[in-house]
Amino acid sequence: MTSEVKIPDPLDLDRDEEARLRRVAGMAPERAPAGEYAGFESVGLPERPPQTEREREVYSLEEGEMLVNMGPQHPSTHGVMRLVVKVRGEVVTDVDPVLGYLHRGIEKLCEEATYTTVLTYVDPMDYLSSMHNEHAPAIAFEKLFGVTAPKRAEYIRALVVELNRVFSHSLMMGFLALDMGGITPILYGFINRDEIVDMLSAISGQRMLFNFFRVGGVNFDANDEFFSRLGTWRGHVLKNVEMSERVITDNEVFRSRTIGMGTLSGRDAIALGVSGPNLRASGVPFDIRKAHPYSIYPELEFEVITQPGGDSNARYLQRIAEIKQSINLIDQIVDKMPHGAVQAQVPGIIRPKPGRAYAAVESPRGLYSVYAISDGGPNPYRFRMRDPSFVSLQAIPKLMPGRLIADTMAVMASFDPVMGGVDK
Amino acid sequence: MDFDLLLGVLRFLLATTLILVLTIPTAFVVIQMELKIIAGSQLRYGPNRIGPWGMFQSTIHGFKVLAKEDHIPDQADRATFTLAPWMVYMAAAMSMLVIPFAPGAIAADFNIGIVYFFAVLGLSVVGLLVAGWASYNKYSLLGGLRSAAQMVSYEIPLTLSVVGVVVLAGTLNFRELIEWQRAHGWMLIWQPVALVIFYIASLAEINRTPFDMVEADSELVAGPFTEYSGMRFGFFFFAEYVALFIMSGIMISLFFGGWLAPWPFPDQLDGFIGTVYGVLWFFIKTYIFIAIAVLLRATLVRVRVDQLMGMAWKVLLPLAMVNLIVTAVAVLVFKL
Amino acid sequence: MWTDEDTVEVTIEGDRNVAVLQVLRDDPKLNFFYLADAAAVDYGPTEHFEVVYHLYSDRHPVWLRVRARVNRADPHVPSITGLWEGAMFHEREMYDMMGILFDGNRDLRRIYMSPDYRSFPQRKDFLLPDDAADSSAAGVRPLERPETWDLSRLSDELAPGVLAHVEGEK
Amino acid sequence: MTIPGLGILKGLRQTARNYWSPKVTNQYPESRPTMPDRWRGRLDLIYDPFGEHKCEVCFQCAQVCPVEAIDMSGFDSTGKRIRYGLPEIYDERKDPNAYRRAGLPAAPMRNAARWDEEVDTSWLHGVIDGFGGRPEALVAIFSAVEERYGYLPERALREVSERMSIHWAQIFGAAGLGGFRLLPADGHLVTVCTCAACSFAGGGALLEALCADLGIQPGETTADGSVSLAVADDVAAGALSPALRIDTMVYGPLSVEKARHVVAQRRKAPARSKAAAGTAS
Repeated sequence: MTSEVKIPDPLDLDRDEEARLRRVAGMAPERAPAGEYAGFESVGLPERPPQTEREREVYSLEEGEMLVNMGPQHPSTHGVMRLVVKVRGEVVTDVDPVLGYLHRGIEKLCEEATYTTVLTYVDPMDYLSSMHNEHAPAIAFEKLFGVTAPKRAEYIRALVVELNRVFSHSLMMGFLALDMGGITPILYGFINRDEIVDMLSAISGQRMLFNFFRVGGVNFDANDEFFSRLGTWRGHVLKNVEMSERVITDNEVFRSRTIGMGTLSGRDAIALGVSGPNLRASGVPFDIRKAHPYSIYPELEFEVITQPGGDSNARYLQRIAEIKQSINLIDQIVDKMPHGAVQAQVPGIIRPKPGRAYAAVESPRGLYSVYAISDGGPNPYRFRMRDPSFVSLQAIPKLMPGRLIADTMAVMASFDPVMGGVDK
Repeated sequence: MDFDLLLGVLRFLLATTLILVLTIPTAFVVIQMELKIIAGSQLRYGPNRIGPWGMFQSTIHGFKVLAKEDHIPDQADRATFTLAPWMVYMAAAMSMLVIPFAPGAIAADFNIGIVYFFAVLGLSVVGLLVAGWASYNKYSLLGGLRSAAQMVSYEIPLTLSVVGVVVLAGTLNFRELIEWQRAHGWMLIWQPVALVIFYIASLAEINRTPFDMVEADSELVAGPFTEYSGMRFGFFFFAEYVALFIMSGIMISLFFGGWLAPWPFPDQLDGFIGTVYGVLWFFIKTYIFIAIAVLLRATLVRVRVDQLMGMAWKVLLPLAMVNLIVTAVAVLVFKL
Repeated sequence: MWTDEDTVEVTIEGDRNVAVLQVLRDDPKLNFFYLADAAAVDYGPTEHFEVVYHLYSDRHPVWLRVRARVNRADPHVPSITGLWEGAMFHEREMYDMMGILFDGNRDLRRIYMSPDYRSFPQRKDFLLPDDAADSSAAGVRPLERPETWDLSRLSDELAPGVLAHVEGEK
Repeated sequence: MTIPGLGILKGLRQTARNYWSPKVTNQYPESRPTMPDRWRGRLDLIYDPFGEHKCEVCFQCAQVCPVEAIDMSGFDSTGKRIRYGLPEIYDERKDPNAYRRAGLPAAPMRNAARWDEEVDTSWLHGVIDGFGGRPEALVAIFSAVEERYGYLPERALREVSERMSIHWAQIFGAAGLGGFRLLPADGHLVTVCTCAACSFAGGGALLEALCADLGIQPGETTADGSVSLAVADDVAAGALSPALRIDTMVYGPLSVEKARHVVAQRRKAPARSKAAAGTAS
């Protein structure tokens, strides 16, 4: 019979521990604090709410099982992610992701910020694809305010967004190998990323949180320093990607550790809300740039790439294919970029008419969408962000039971969650 | 009073102290090589600030580890906790006694050198187990058990592949083995399969990269060494690199003709020059294999535990058996 | 029913949301198979809540927005984890942020805030202890003042229906 | 597990070739990265040709900063101090001493030392030179002054700091901590400690008990002049909270009855009057 295991509350532990130490040391028991802290004891701590079914299912242990905390400060590189893993020997029987360690309440903050400031708040959300974070709110606010960005601004937006996708995917390849012990691909990934980030800082002034989009256009025009860096980068980027591919793609040890690992069927992926490269790796051709075209994507020719496998290896190959696709898109964008203004005429503080707008964008991790409601004032009434890695994390508890502990890292890395976006 | 016995003991003591003193610089050199080669393969420079081209980086590592405070967790079993690193390091150091550096320069020329070598190598397994148990930490116990399982299951294919070599060469003494190779050409030509098995099993034996499940960061923090710090951890740290040096040394003595120079150069010179010549070639070949092992660490991804075990029992062991049978039959039929 | 250039909007009552979404998903003509987003909106301390679902279909080039009204007194809404498993985290976040209870959800607990947090941060009338700074007791470190610990005591009508649920007496 | 074939070798060939290909890192101190000219990462406040900041404290940047990272304070054209930030940090220091120095009305000092007491500086210089002006002799100098005047007058301390060129605050600190009398109290000086530790441990109750017992408030002297009460933030009693200091003796930790007993007992002993020679018992 499963015995109900009460998890001791850490705060009680400290208090009993201190009382025990005082008794052992023969000191007087803890004095009631006088002065302004007097009431501290009387309020007491609110007790934990009753356990839900799923919680009882995860936290009740049969014999031979133990709970392992892949804790918040975890050696893998996904930020502050905590997985409570129920383990029997080496095999994982259940996983319960615990979130909230990086929660900054960005949605609540945005409700007190003006529309322009909201675009700075969303940058650190998914810090590996800041351009995408800014793209969705920019489109939503333009819908609300009824302004359209000039053609050249749309092209520059698409250009920097695709550049951001390239470096985010090349980092993902590095993280996947790093979590399984390979230490070289992560550095090749960072070589590629640093070149692109230098280029983006040439155009936007910042290296990571770009703050480059404005409602109705873009902050700066693309200067020639940006294009010269783009040219040199475009020259050797394919060679760089092939170099890092050659190290691990056909590597038998890597293949044996990723093929058949965390296989997610197309139907489950849709039910779980997984999106982006993770969904397309399961064979579902769903890409927002094609399914619901925004910005200038209708004018670019590209096909939606899918992989049959649905396992970690397929997700890895999907990222490589998307890097090459994005490089091709960048070529098309640079060829067709018109001349003209970069910022539409927009007042300092915009006060859109009351209304609702929904804008979805294809971020490197999936469908990143914004639902903004305006009540006519300078601040958005409600600013809701749907982060793709937040939703695709639900696949982990479905895929992990039956696997080994070592594989949790491999499957987690193949989903490439970024905790900044998950915890918002 | 039996004089030459006394002389033999004295020679043995002298040899062991010399070897012990020699292991520290080899560890430094191997660590430095690892730092530099992995850096090079990752398109970066690696340490270049301490000493010319960063040569003293690993030496400073050594002294830094010496300076660190080595703390013993209070519930740990003090005696075995302090004993474990000594055991692992002695295993590595003692097995160096038998390595045939050059014709004249073998520390202890046992006629059962190979058996002695594998016996002593087993000691480090015990050391790791004791370390894992003594540090009173759930994860290091798990790490200790996992490393013991890995090393035991890889020792069998390791020894079996060497048995093939011994059957062919007809001797257990390293010097005679190398004499045999001088006469009949390197063992590599006669026993290629045994070489492959030996190399894979030796990598697993010293927990090098494709098989370094022992301190796989994603699960067990640092395996049995989690609770160790200061010079105790230093011992484990050096033991791993000295073991890498020894494994390469033994491999080239078994398969690549210890101190014999390759084809264009004269095989062996005699007298003092011959010893220096032999040692030179020994070190060149050893460091080539150490470089390959380090390159493997830079490239490969870690193998999972069950794949690790599966490969040992399902692939290497049968292969070694077959190789042994084939060699035995060949020896019988052709009367080599 | 309301539309603009790329979104069609439908407003329905809270308790009919499972039925409506079931039809939208399974009807081959409509085929809204992908739940893009499920969000909660609070229209003011005296107004109602709203749970907004965004759906995508490959047959129709528009986003479908289904707005389900939820009254503030007892914010109960049937859970749609039956239709899409992916809605679990969305519903947990709505419960955590707005205090909307989803009946039938197997795992309705807080996702961002600490498990024993007593109030719901994204409500329009959420009083953060620090906001008490402009009250008379400004300056004294609010978080250490014990009476601010239990936020429900600050304004009892903050979330009557929900806190009852939290304290376990349904 | 498949037999390691081509893939691993291809990987090895690639990493080996990388070993000899040109490296990527730039050696930071020697070769600095070239930042694009639109680089916003450098915060440098510009100076005008007269060496003044160009910033006129208009708070534009502080208001616009989304994460409220900028605080500042300065003077507007009418010379009034203006600030964008916490009053404690950016407002004029409303320190009573600062106000007293500026001649503005300020709250009276809790235990005001007598300012105008004339001090025979020539005798003082003789004493200081007698000790060779070495800082270690500070305590001896203080006890000499205390013997002569019964307490350490402010002017004497200023003279000492002037003569020995030690900063005034350090002199005042040494005097306070050394257990010397800083105010002209005749009879025994009872100082109750009100530091955080003591007040936490019940110092407040102790003070009230003594005030009730002696019938005086801190800073006054009893009718018969045998005991005067004072309050200090630090009686150099360390962890003996709640602590009490009578002349130079420190007592702690004290409950209320013990404190009453000690004060009553010390009261009987002869007080160190102004002219009494000899160090404290």
